[in-house]
Amino acid sequence: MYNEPTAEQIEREALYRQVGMTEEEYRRAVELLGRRPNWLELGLFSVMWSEHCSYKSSRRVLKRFPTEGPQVLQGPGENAGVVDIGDGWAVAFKMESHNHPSAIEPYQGAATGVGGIIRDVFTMGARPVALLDSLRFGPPDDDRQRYLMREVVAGIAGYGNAVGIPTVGGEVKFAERYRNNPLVNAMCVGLMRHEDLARGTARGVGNPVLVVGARTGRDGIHGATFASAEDPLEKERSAVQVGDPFMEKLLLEACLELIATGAVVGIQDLGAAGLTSSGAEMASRAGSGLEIDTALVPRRETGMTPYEVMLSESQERMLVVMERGKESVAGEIFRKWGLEAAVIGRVTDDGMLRVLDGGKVVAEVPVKALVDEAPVYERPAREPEELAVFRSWRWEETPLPERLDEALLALLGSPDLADKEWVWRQYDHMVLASTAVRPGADAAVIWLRGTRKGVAVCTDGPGRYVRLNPLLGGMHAVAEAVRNLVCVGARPLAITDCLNFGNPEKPEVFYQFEQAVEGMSRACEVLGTPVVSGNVSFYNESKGVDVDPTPIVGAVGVVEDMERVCTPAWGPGMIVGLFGPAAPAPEDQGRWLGGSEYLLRVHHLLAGDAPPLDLELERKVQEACLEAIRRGLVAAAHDVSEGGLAVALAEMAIAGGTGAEADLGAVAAGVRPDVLWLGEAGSRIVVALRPEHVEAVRRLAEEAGAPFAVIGRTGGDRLVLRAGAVQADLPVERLRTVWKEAIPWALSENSRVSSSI
Amino acid sequence: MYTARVYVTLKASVLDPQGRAVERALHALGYGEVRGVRVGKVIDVTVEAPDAGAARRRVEEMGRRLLANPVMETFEIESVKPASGAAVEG
Amino acid sequence: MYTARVYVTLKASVLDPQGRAVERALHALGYGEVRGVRVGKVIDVTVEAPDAGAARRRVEEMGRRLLANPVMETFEIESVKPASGAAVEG
Amino acid sequence: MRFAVIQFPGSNCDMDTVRAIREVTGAEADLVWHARKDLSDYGAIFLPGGFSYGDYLRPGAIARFAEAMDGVRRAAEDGRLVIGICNGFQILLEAGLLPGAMRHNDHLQFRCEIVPVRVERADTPFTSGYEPGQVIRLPIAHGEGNYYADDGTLEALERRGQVVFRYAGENPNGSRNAVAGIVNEAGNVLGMMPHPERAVHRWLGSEDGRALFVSMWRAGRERQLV
Ligand SMILES: Nc1ncnc2c1ncn2[C@@H]1O[C@H](COP(=O)(O)OP(=O)(O)O)[C@@H](O)[C@H]1O
Ligand SMILES: [Mg+2]
Repeated sequence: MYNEPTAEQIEREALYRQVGMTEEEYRRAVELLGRRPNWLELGLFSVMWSEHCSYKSSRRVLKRFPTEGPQVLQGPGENAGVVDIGDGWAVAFKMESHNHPSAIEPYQGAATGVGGIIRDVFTMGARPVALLDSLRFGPPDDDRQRYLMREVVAGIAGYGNAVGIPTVGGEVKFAERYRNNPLVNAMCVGLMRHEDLARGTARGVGNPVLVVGARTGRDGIHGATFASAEDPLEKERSAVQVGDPFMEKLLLEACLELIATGAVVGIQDLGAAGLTSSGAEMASRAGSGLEIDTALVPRRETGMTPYEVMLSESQERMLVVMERGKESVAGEIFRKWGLEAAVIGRVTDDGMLRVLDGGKVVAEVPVKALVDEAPVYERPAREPEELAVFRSWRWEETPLPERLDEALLALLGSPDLADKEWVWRQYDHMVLASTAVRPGADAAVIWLRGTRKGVAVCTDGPGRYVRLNPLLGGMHAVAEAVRNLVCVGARPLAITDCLNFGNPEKPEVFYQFEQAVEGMSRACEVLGTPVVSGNVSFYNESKGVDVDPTPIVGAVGVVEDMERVCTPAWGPGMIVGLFGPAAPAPEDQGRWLGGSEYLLRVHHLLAGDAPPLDLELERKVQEACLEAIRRGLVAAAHDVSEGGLAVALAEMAIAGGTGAEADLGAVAAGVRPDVLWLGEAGSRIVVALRPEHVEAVRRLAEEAGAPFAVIGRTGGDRLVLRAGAVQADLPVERLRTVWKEAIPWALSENSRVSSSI
Repeated sequence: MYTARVYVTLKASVLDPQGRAVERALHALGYGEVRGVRVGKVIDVTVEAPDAGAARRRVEEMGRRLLANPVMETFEIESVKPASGAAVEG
Repeated sequence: MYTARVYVTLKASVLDPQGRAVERALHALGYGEVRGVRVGKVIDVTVEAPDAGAARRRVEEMGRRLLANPVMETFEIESVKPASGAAVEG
Repeated sequence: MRFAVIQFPGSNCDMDTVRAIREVTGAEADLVWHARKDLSDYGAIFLPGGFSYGDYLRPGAIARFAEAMDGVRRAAEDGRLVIGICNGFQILLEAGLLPGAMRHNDHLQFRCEIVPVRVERADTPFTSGYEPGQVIRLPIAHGEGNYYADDGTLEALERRGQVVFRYAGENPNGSRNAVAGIVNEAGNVLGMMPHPERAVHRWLGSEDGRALFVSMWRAGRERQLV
């Protein structure tokens, strides 16, 4: 009926290649099916066995993640992870990438990325309360990068603001290797009562299957287009999917209302590979089968084939399994919201994904074959040669700058460290009227209204460390994210992640991936934060160049008492303390310099090893600091990360509008001033304390086994750094100006304005 | 079926921030000869109607009621033509 | 001085949520005969140029480089006319 | 007095507003679906912020046809209190209940921050809890808050003292005369871009919005509004 190749033709002409399957994979499909697949069936296999859906390269490695803990209500395997925060409340969260679509059309790519992750969270029955975005671009020195950044930010804003979910956190970093492959990762966090937890399962033979929300068009259908019998718009086709945040908002409200009726058996968003993947996954989780008649799916375009309907990636749609006889409940709710809800099939018990076209069977494939029997690859791994080169760097040969003032200003003005207000003030970060700690601090805090509790969230991903040392870098990624939670006074609960890597078929890339996951896993174990959801994005490469290995960690914690929330803003008359090591042993100086922002910005060097990180020490520092905050002993806190101690102090001075004088004379023997102030190492948190609390904090640190030192006091309008002699002395106003103006300045060049005018 | 093409533009006396931004960008791209840019909307409305005249009258009314805000915009119907090709929903 | 009128419209296959919302609003207002709405941009660019042909060529180039986003939009130059009246600042 | 908060498809500050009313005044506040015509039970009606109908075409352009707007119009005529916040302000403009229109912010970006706002009139039912000339801190969050009215209209607004709120720091959007909020001639319909409902608790960065809810509650009692 449709102009599709026959099963024989597919085999003879190796047409499976056109949908991205290898010959071996095709043979496997034939064997599992017991016959040659027709074109539609081949389509089902090809999308379900794609890297995106099957995790065929990563699955084996991801098993390494610790995923359990008493707080975990739902670990990986569902649309989002869910953790308990006490009093019957739970948080659902997940992170996902939209890198490739954003490279093609940055506004819509980023917008639809946000849309997808929001659906993953409300599909669990949670009301989304926060969004975060983690972005990577090339240096903002060419028009294209500036254009990408402006558009990506506008796209996230355009979608999140309209749906009415505050975007409260995230990060933006720049490096050469992202020039042709920007990274756009979005995270969504939702709140719910335990009893509202919904899952993506298709249980109960005979239960109706509904598609709700937007109509289905020919969006995002992969590769070959034989299937189109009549596609009047073929020449005008665009690969770009357009997001409709208004539709999403209605869908969100309607779905939450529907879930609250208790008549929903299972629910899942339609994301990558659309009906195929959601249908197969829902059936797989329940061990059931599913029957879908594509003729019943509401369309946006005429003449669509079953193939196109099954593979369409049209946005803002959900698949819902209802209790039998309760279809009208859905109908009513969706009608009220001006949305369509169509029954398109039913749950069966024969383990088959059966596709019909007006009652006639057009495909029939065991769900197991699509999901459980997907290929799994053991990719070879090999240490990249560049690591030996990085390690061979001799730090002693790096000259010492005359004064640190210039170096400190250079760091504060570097795009990586500079103020990102330009980005987040385009995001509505206050809608829902619950944002207690707004963007700009170590983590954001969402107040759980009506209680004294809050939820803290942040993202982190030290790409440079991971490139220099994937194992250690992976550890840093987790440690830093979790440390950020502690700095605002939250008890860390769990993490989600998005693993952005290059081509996994290259042994060097796979090595980075494997090692980073190992490092992350170790940190999660020690710090007690299991991985409850996540996403892998491979093939971030172009012209043979892979992106820097970039695992992004999204961390979630709970604030028990909103009266005890901390930010980096200190006031005058306080004592400055430091948890964690104050200086390296003289023989370890190179470790504190390697991979530092200082080495890169001031000496233009990417070299050395990632900074040291002792996970046990990290745990003790975090415990001591959190306990001090919870007892109300800490007035301000900020973790020391890129840019070292000097940048951390400068940021606190800027945030608090108050200067400080710090002296490391006591620990400086034999250590270079640049290492002391600008060197990087894990496990360090700066705190500001009222003088009367210093002794209590000191005792507490001692009990916890965490190093603690008093290093200065706040006051005045200058930041003065000494180790005996003055090594930097700058007005806070100057620091602020440099830090504040760097990003607006970098983006202000009269270049392409957005095409979203 | 007819498709009416409607322009909605800001009144000349109203400052147009989008037009300004495009103008600045064009200058930056080296088009120094650009003297002014105004950005408006073009709305294609496809209607069932007995004839072009009837289609125009109806769309005219839609323009007055919804498509333009008379405080700052004006609208005009540029053309009314028989609708062509397959209709795709928004 | 010439003013070129440029239309920028979404490619037909690209979802136009705005057009769809306007269509539904028109239905709700009683215009049941509306079969489809697409919303695009109209950009009037006023340029200094020796003649209309030269103006068109320059604006054509601007369209390609800036005014339209080629991955999802198409543009066409509807007309090039001598600029009328005093140029109003964007 | 009972408060209504109208919920349009795409409203997203509706629940925030309901909560702020309840928490600050202790009064009853109902979320009212946009398709409800009769609003005679309510002494004060809020049109909340958000993106009604996606803000497609123009913010507020489609919402103004909602059936609830009949009830809003009637309330405005009756002398009951009507307030539009952000998107609600845009709807009041499109509906012609307040003069003027909104353009894109002059910098074309969405802008979310807490800004200083001067209370120009403390003798309205919405602002009696403030001091005249008081500068308060309120969150803004909008992409199209660039107020426009022609010269004559603007001059009349100023002359009659209808500008109730004005941006006191940098003009965040290019609004003519830095207008942040205006009332109608009768003084019972207010539109404002800043979000008082987001400034009702210390933990939210400002409590300066509370006085607005208190003022309305007081005015409702004094005027014996339903
Ligand atoms: N890096 C990861 N860490 C933990 N879990 C992961 C990771 N990547 C994927 N997962 C889990 O695998 C499942 C499938 O993920 P994904 O394909 O991204 O979901 P979706 O179908 O919503 O797109 C999810 O349950 C996710 O939580
Ligand atoms: Mg999902």
